[in-house]
Amino acid sequence: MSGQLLAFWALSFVILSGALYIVMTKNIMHAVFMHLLTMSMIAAVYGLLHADFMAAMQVLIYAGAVTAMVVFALMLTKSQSRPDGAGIAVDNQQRGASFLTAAGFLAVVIYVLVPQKWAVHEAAPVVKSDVAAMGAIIFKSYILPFEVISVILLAALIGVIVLARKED
Amino acid sequence: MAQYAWVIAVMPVLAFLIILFTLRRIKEKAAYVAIAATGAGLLLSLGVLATVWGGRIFTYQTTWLTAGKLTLKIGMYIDPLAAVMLVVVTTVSLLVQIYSIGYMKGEKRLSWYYAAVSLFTASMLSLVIANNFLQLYISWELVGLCSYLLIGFWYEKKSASSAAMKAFIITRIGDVGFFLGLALLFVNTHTFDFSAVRQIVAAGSLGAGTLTAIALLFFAGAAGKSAQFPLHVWLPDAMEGPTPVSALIHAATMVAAGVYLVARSFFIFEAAHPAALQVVAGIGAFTAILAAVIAVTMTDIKKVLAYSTISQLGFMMAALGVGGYTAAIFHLTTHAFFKALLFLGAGSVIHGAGTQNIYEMGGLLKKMKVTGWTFLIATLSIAGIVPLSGFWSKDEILTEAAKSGNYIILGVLLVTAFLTAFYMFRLYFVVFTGPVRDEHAHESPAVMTYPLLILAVPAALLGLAGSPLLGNWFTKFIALPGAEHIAAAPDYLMMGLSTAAALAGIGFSYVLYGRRAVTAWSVVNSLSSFSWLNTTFVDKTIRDGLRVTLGISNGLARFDTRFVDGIVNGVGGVIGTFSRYFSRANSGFIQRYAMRFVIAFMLLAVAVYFVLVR
Amino acid sequence: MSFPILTAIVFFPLIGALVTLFYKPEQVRLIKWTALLASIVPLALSIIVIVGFHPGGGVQFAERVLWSKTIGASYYLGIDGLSLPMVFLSALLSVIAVIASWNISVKTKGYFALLLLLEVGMLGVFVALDYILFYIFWELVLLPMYFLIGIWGGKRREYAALKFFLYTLAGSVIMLLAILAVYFNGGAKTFDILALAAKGIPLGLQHIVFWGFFLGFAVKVPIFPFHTWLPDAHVEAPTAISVLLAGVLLKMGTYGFIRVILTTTPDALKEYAWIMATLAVISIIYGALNAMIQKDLKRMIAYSSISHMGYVVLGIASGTVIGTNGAIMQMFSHGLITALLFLLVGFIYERTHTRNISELGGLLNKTPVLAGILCFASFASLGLPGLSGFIAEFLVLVGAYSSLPWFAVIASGGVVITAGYLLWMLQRVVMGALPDKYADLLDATPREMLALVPLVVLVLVVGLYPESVLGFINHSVVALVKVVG
Amino acid sequence: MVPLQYYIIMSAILFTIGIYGVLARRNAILVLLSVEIMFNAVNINFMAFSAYITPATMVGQIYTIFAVASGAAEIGIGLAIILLIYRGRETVNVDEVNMLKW
Repeated sequence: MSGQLLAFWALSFVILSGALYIVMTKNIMHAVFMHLLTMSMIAAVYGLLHADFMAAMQVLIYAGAVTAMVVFALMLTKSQSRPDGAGIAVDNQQRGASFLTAAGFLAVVIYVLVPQKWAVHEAAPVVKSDVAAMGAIIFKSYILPFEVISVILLAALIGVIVLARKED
Repeated sequence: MAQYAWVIAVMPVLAFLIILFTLRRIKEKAAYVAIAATGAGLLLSLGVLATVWGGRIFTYQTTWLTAGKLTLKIGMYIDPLAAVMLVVVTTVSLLVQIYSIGYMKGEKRLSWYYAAVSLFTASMLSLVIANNFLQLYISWELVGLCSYLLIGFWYEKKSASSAAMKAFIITRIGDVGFFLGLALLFVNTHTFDFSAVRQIVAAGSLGAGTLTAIALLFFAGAAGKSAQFPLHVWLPDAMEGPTPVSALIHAATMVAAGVYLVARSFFIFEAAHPAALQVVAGIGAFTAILAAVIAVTMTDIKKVLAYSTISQLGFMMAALGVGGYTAAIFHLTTHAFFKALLFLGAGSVIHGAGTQNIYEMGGLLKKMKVTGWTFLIATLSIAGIVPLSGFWSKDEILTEAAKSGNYIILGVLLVTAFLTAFYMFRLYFVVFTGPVRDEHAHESPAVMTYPLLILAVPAALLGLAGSPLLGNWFTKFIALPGAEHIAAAPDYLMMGLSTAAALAGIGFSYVLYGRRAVTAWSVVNSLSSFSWLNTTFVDKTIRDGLRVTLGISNGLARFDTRFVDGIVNGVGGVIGTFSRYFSRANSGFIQRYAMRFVIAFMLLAVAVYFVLVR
Repeated sequence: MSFPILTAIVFFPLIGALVTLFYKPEQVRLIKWTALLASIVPLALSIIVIVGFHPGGGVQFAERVLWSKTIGASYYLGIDGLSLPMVFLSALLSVIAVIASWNISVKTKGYFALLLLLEVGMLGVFVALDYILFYIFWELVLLPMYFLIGIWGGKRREYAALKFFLYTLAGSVIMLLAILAVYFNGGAKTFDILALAAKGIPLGLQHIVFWGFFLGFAVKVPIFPFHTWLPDAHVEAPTAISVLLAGVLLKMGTYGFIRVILTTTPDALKEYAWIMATLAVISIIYGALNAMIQKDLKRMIAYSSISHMGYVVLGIASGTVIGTNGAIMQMFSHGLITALLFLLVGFIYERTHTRNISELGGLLNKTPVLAGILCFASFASLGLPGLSGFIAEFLVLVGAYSSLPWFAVIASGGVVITAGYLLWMLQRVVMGALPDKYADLLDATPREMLALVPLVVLVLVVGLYPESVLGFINHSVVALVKVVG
Repeated sequence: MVPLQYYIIMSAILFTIGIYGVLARRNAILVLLSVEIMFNAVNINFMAFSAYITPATMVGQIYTIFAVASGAAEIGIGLAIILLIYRGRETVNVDEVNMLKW
């Protein structure tokens, strides 16, 4: 039992239980904070995979930006579920069916994916991630997708402004 | 002269058109237009008759239509038969039109009346000069139309419009037979032309079975038009029309068209199986006696004459059936005149007395001299008293029947002759003799009585032309080309028998109605049970048939909307139900869509995995 | 290439329709006059075509522009003795429909634009000689018809319009399948109707595509048991649309029978003639019996149309030259007569606001001209000699008699029933006493006479001198009929 | 040394939890959060593959960058739409909004 494995188990436990809490809790605020936690733990998993840059990105974007946005959204809308979690249902009527569906999905995925023989590289997973090399790859091989994604982000930005703007 | 015979038929057409297009303005003057056209036609007809005097035959034709190998022509075939018919039709038509000036005076649709009569005259003339069966059929239908229009002249009356409809539809039932006969003829000979058909039939290339079928189908048409049993029921109802129309169409001309058709196609009947002619003779004789019996029981003056007409037409058919072609035509001619005279006389009586029920009349001879005496002449003529027209033609028929050896027919015809004399004189005695019942009765104006006087001449004397004592001139003139004519010696036995029958009828009638020695009703009542065949059976059958037809169409209409359309709507409904059911899936709740998406993805993944990867 | 007169005939109404779109909806008079002009021009041009037509000359005035070489489709118009009367009839009835629609006051602009669009489709069907073009025009007819019934119709207009649309669409889809089957399996990769007919297609294929075409056309004719859309559509459609529906649209089906089935699948036709004839005879008798009992005048005439179109199908099924001539004559003549009847019913309805036979009566007293023409039309319809209906039925029955004698015998029984229901209708509608509420009816106006008189004259002319139409038809029929001869 | 399968299974479970959340939560914001969880499950997968299979070319990492970028755009737009709906309907409950009907 290496330290890596131990770390993996621990992180997995936190991530999965955090995700479960998000989809189970009746208090939305709690869910959002648990989301923050979960996202941070995922960033730790990235670190475990030697992708330090991505881990940083994960913390910045998901744990930071997205969570902040969601909190703002929560503030702007009035949720029917009260802070104490009592009262109006937070789940819809197809909860049981959803559970079955999700379980079925999991079974299918595991049944299909687990027996696969993956062509694991000899060097894995010890190669240190190199931000400089990554930048070179993005701006050489993937320059067009990169530009496209920036346009998409710009479009989303404008779209959000247009959508969320109060009509005069 | 004969090549202009078509002008005779065209002139009434012109009169018809002139009147039709000036319908509102022309009013009474319409009569003069129509009379002028028919009068000119009469003169021309006489000219045509003179032209064919020597037995010559003229034919003219022009193409009417072409369809594939079928070329139809219209044209004229002027032989003595056609020439005689031309004269008969124009004469009667002219006199009827003159007469109508008085009879129809004050009628608000007078101009329309003359238009229709003109159209009828034109169609009837076209019928008699036709050189082919198709043209004959076309004219045949057109006279039927005019008959419909004129019976329904007083269309405000339901009985009139119903009678018109009945006449048209019942004759049309016969016409379907005629039409099928035409089709059968055409399919076998590829022509409608009289002469061409005659040659083909003479060549013997057609089987007797085919010819018999054609002949019987033609006879079906003739039976419809000439009111032979069981298609006779329309004619008494047709008396709903104005009386002059009854005289022209339903006594003298149109109803004779059936006889004319059988006469025209007589060569087909002769070439066919003998059964064909036997059917003609049998139905003719049966119609003759049936109608005569019914005539005895009638109390409406026009109905008596109507049944008398049916009976006389049966006489003619019977004559044709026993091979008496010339006798039938002869009787047709004489009958046209004396029956027209009877009808016009009856019209005059109705005009003067204001009723049609004979028992509301009486002693009218004193009030209506001209009408009474001319009516007497016609009555004697139809009863068959020497030397009036009816005697000679009826005698001719009886002689032919005797010659054919068909003694049943002969017997029936003799009884009919007796009955004819009986019911005609019954009519005469009741109407014109005895006590005066209506003081207001008056003689008709001159415009009505002069036609009576003129018609009385041929009604009395025309028969002499065919008298065997005077050499059977008419018979020779009219005889079929090629058929060698046996110069008939006067058959005094037959003359004696027919005169005896007539005198017996008159005497019996005198006892019952002239002297009123016996209560008439008992006799009549006993006879009226005979007419069950007519009123109860045939008419009822037709009414039942009609009801059944209506029932069927009612059922079919229901079948159509419920079943046939039901299937159509059902298919639509089933599809609609399905789509409504499936459209409920589109609830609009996005999470349901998402779940379906996930499930579908799973299934797809499993399927792909098993099919492709494994 | 000379002046493309057929294209001009077909597409001139389209120009008219487009022009009306530029008017304001209030410019009603301008819209009407434009529509009238746009429909008169094709009529005038079709008369020019008739004058220039050589009866023995086969397909004439042909215009052919290659459309797609790879699939073998072309813009191919042409006219022969079969289509000539139909083109004339469509053009004439369109003009009359415009005149009869003069009183349309609701959404006038859309109405006349759709009417003209409908005319494009009708004319196009009769001159198209390429299957794709034929199909396009065939479908083009449906759409304006759907809206014309569905918007300007009577009470149950939506139901009727939808039924009409779906029913005939189902038919034409089947026809499309047949067209594609002929195209892919006929041996020649072409959509040319005439070329495919001339080349002939394999016997096995004939037996299959026959049914495709048959069903497609039978719905349109309509033959029993595919007829139930017709009474509903007629009852709901406005007068002028009924005129076009009965006068022209039904003929598209029988036109297809002759143009396609008779020439392309003659052997299959010969084999299945008895089925066609059976359905035709059933249509004749069944339609007539149904007409007898109807209470609504329009419904009665609709059923009588089913009955009369049965004669057309019988004539075609006979496979004889005479029968086919008769069938085309009947198409033409029935187009005139039914148009006349529907116009009259429409005019009477405008006055009395009822089409219920039992509520009418005695019209001869007050409106002698209208009632007189109704009598005339009824007599023409029941096949009175001297009027156009007779000669058509006569030729059909003689033709049928020579190849299918018993069918002809039964069919001729329909003549009596036809006489029965028409005369009965006349007795109840024009004869008898006039109900008091109609005491102030007015007789035909000049505008109405303008619509009626041309039809009356044509019925008479064709009836008295059938050669005037048959002269054009006959040569083409001889060329078309390959079956029995 | 963590086997690749562990990562795959872990991300699969995480993804499944996300699915459950998307299907079962009423609140639109929670649904969005669940979508985020699914996104991250995918990203973990990418990262793991990148580290184990293509460590040199870093294809998986680059995919993750793009996925994060589009995920950010998505959540922005999603929240904007939720705000819009909330303004119109006074609710953010998904099962009370059924405008996506035929």
